[in-house]
Amino acid sequence: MDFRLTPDQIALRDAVRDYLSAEHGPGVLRRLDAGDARDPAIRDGLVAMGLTGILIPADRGGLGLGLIEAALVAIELGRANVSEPIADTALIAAALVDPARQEAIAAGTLNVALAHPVNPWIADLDRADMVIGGEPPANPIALDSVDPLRRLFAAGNTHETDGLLDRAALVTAAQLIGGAERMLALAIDYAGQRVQFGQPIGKFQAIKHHLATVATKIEFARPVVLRAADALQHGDGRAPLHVSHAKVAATDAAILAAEVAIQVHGAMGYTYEVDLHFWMKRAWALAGAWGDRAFHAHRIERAVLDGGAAIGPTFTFAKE
Amino acid sequence: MDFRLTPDQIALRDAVRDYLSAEHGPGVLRRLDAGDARDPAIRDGLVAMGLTGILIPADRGGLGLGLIEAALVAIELGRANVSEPIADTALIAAALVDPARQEAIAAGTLNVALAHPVNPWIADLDRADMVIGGEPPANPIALDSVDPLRRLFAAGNTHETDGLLDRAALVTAAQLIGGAERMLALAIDYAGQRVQFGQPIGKFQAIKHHLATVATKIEFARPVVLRAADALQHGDGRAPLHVSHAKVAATDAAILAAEVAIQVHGAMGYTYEVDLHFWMKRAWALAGAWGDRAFHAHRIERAVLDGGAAIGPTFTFAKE
Amino acid sequence: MDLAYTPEQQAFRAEVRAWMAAHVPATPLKTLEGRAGFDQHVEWERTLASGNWGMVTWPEAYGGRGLDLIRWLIFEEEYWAAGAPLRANQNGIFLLGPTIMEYGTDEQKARFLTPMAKGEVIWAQAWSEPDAGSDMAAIRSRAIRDGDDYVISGQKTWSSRAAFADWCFGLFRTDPESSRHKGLSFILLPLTTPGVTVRPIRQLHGETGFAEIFFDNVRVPAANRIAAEGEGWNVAMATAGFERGLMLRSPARFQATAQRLAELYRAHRATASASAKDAVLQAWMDAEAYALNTYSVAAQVMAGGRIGAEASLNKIFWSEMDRAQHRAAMSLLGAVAELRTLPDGEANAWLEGYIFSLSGPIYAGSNEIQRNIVAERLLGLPR
Amino acid sequence: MDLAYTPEQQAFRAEVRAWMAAHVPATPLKTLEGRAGFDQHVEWERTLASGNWGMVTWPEAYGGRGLDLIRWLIFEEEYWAAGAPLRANQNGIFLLGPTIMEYGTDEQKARFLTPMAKGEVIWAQAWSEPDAGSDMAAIRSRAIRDGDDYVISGQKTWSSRAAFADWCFGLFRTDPESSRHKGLSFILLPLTTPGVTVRPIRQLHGETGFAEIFFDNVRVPAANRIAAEGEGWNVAMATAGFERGLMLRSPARFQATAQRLAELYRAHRATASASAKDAVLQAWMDAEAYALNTYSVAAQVMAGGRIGAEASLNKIFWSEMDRAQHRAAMSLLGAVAELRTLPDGEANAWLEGYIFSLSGPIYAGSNEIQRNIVAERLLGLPR
Repeated sequence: MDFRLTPDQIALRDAVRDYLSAEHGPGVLRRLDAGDARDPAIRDGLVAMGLTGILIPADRGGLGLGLIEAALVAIELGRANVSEPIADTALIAAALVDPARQEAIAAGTLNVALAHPVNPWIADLDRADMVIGGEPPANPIALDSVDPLRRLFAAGNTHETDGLLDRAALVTAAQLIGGAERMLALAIDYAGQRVQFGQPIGKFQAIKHHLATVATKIEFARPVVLRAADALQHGDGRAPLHVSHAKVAATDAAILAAEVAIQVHGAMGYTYEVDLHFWMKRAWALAGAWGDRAFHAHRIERAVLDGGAAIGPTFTFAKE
Repeated sequence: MDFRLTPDQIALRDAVRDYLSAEHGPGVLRRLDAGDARDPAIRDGLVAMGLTGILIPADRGGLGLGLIEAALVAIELGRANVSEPIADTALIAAALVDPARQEAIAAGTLNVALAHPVNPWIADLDRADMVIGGEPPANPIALDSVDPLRRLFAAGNTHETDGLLDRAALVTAAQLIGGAERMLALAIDYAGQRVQFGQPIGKFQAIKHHLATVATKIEFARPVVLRAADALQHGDGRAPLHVSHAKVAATDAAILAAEVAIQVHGAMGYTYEVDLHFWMKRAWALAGAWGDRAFHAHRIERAVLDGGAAIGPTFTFAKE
Repeated sequence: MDLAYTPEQQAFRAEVRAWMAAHVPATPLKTLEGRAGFDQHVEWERTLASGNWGMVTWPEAYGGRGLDLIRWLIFEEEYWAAGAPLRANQNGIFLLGPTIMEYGTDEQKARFLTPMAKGEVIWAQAWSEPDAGSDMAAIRSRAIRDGDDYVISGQKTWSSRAAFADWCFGLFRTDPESSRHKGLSFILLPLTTPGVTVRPIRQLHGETGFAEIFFDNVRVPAANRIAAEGEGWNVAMATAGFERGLMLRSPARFQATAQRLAELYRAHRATASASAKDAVLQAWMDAEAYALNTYSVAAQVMAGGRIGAEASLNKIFWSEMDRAQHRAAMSLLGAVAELRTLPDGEANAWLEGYIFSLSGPIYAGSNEIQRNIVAERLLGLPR
Repeated sequence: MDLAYTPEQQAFRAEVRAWMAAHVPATPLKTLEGRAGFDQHVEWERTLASGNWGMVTWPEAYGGRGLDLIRWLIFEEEYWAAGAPLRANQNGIFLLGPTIMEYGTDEQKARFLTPMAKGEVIWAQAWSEPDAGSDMAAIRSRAIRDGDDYVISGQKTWSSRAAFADWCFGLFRTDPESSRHKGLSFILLPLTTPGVTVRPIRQLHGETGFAEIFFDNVRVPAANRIAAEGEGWNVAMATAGFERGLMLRSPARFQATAQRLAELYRAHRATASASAKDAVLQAWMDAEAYALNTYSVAAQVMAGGRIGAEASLNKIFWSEMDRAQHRAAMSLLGAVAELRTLPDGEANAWLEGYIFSLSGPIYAGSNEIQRNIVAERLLGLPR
């Protein structure tokens, strides 16, 4: 029993964070927003880091890591607001395809789009080599997300695929955590710079307390996401419950972070001039993706209120 | 259409407020708490003011007023934390008894206790001359309320009485509003006096904002209570809905006021030394009385979500 | 207290309802944030004026009907119930109009009010500056007296409607030696005056709802000043009170939202969460409470009362209610909440509304400022 | 990251569970706030000590078992799951003990720790003063050096357990010229020392959970001072960190509450409101999150990390969770919530718990102070 990240996990997280911090700043988001929202160079860089192989065994060209590592990477993708389908392909689909396709994913030559009855859309269908969970529509209809960096298409016929929903909800929750952390950081920065009434607004107790509340919310959502990753990795029967908890906690943290961050930014937060809006829009988009709050709350409700599922300390972790 | 109180209504409210402010301060509460929680002199004073006759026609010795006036008096009873059964007898039962009994109520010689299936208790049964809504138990069993000034007895067989529940819920809501206003006032007083870090704590923005939030909550609950009184007075078919709204809004305002007031008082609020606890305990007691939050939320739900009840501006007031 | 409408009030409601049924555009107008939509909205203002509905509470001499606030509330109820468009004229009729009514000379009233009520002149705000948002006393734009004129230099921002409006009103520093609340004056000018440059600001959802206004030695007659020189702060505070108070947000709009939210809930009942259901019920209760409070305040004002710091309670309540209502809708919509166009082909008004609602706790004085005002001026807490 | 218990950890859990099953009193003890109940709780401390369970993380030399924090969490889980009593010893084992472990001399450790672990000496806090609550640096009680002794005069308040405890620990001003954080020292003394008077404070629910302590020229040996003279503030801050941090509230208690709340919901399912249902689900989620966060922090501490301002996040979270859990229960109980004894004859533990939970956001540094600490020390906002 050790809830710490291992040195390898920390090294992976830091490497991804440093890379994205250097290569995928707000300027990139603005360039993608002005263009077609995808840049092969970003994808190539992530492939070069080995991220497409994170879940794939070493003998198929991957890194042979697990869902904890996938969640850590997803948090960093959320923090940097990466929009590439790498999350869908490498952190979700990679575990669901045959060995040959795994090799292709690790090599960065296969893109997988994901369909599921819970979503009315398929993301990045236009550049996908295959679709899991549905028939690709013959004539894809592009949908218009509030998030300018998302590319969504109306789903055709979809069906449930074993393991897909929980993996995707977990990765989505992790991205929301990363986004929430970034929105908090943006608001802290702004509060330290913006002067009103002769002082940085970050000196006002009202601003301090808003931001402290967000920090608390995030602090107590992050370990929930990591626990869900661990439970899913180990095939724990309670993993769906833990994933639902993770999605609800991460969504609530991100929505709160967005509302507080724009409040702290004042009217500037309402413009394109500051960067906050990219993360807010992603939060609003991911809040409903792979099971909205109600979907996951109902799964929790069934286990906790209806179910025979025992609750209490000895059920916190999987493998007692 | 005029939502203002009439000069007569203002005069009545002010007279009751001034009387209670002079005669029924915290010292009285402490004396009652140390004794048996009732003092005939208080009741006699309220009778002398004519309050027992408020709903009773002039030709039966009353003031011939209506439920708006009853609600205004109930707000003042809540503000002063009056525990006499005068609310039950004069503001609720008076409208439900025959003319002879009305005369006795106006004269202050008849006390009525109220029973209803929604409550597991009957208040002030020990000194009641009659019970509406139930058979008085042969051997009344005293119950122990958190509110030391309440006298509750286990209910025996109860039945529904037309008009009782809505009238009682309205009067309870009004008392909760008065109590919430008093708790806010106590917290404001304390925040202006208590010095920490070299200044009155009321100068800290966190304290200011807590109290401003309570003030907002109360401000938007008070007219809801008055509208309910008007609707019930006029026999509007939507009166039960409006009464439920009043009970929920007043309860939420009072519970919030209590939680914020004790927070502002700090550890002092947790003692018998300051007066706040009397009002907090009354709020906790009345929150569940005459239909708890769930009971009234369900009535609203049935009308608003299930019902054919139209909602919208032309349905705000009764008699369009 | 008398909560029954009089027969005359009921007749008035019927009159408004009939006129709206006959005149409200059948298809929704384009967005007020673009040129084409703006022109449509101005056209609608003129249609309204043709029925003498520009501002029913104003004196007949200034294009109104001389009606009381209850009629105004009834008018608003029927206006929003009929699905009538947003008011392009809002800055004029709800903010500047009452200000001129209170502080303007008779000549200024005659000159500005009627064209406002008729929708002939559309007004923009010129309040905030880059360093003077919540802290409006930090204004630096200068208006230097030169004979019968002022010469204005500086920059305003967050000017709603400025991209397409005709005139603007705002606060300028007429005493260059002054600081904070002193030495400011309240001045009106056409946005076509030489030296004025308007640069629209792109909002987060891509629209251009407000703009920056740059002033480069802009010459404005001193006759365009409202109230005495140096008295601008008091005038502006009154205007801000109107903004926060009764008129900015009429309750009918929130009741309409609550009703649509209840319908949305019914459509999603099978899958809705307990928290969403609770939020829908709260939305209904809050919209009702807001309406009741507004009728209560209107009655006070009709009896000669003034809205002071109470306006801050109002602003806190409606802005947080608005955000909560739309947050609940986003939650009910679930996976489609992010789509700007819903699967049925309709624009996702809930999404747009949620985004717009996020500005509510910020503009017209942030809710942090409003809570300070409530605490200090209404509750008497120490400053 | 490895979230599996080792076989040794599982065996330890089994050992605790078996011992608790054999020893936890079958009938609940009387309240800790009265003499008879206090004595029962002290007796229970000694029973615990007989099994060597006083404080499992302490070195064996001081009456512990030398176990790590994971075992402590397992111990706590089994302790609360078994329905074991509150710890009369809490001030000692969770606050003073760690403080002495860090700042005490070897002699002080030997003198104080073992009797603490054995439940032989029960400790009271003597922190706050009438004018020094949240603002603890405003302490005025003096301890004037006189040879090998200090002579203490002044008043402490909100001293938990002081009514019946044996010793107290607290902060006193040893430099009469000093102010604020300087010149304070951390001193321990028996409550039986001549000149000490304890006056219980009546709490709002009528119990006497804390007390005032009056000091009238109380003579205490300087050997009872922890750390150097004038270093008291730093020592106290460390103690307060323990209080807010890992040990004050072990997660098992909140998980137990969440479980009972789910059972209460099931009993009231037919009538419960949407808001109550949502609150019950949130209670479960929050209790889980708190447990996970605690395991995460414990892992950091076991690896040599220290809990700094993060303890404030913890305190904010558990205290507001605790209040929300009990508020939800009050709502579910409805009309019987106000009764101190429920119709089934059981004491209304939810009511008592709700009242107690209201103290959570106040004590150990109010949540307003905690949010300041989070904002300034963790988030780096300007002071």
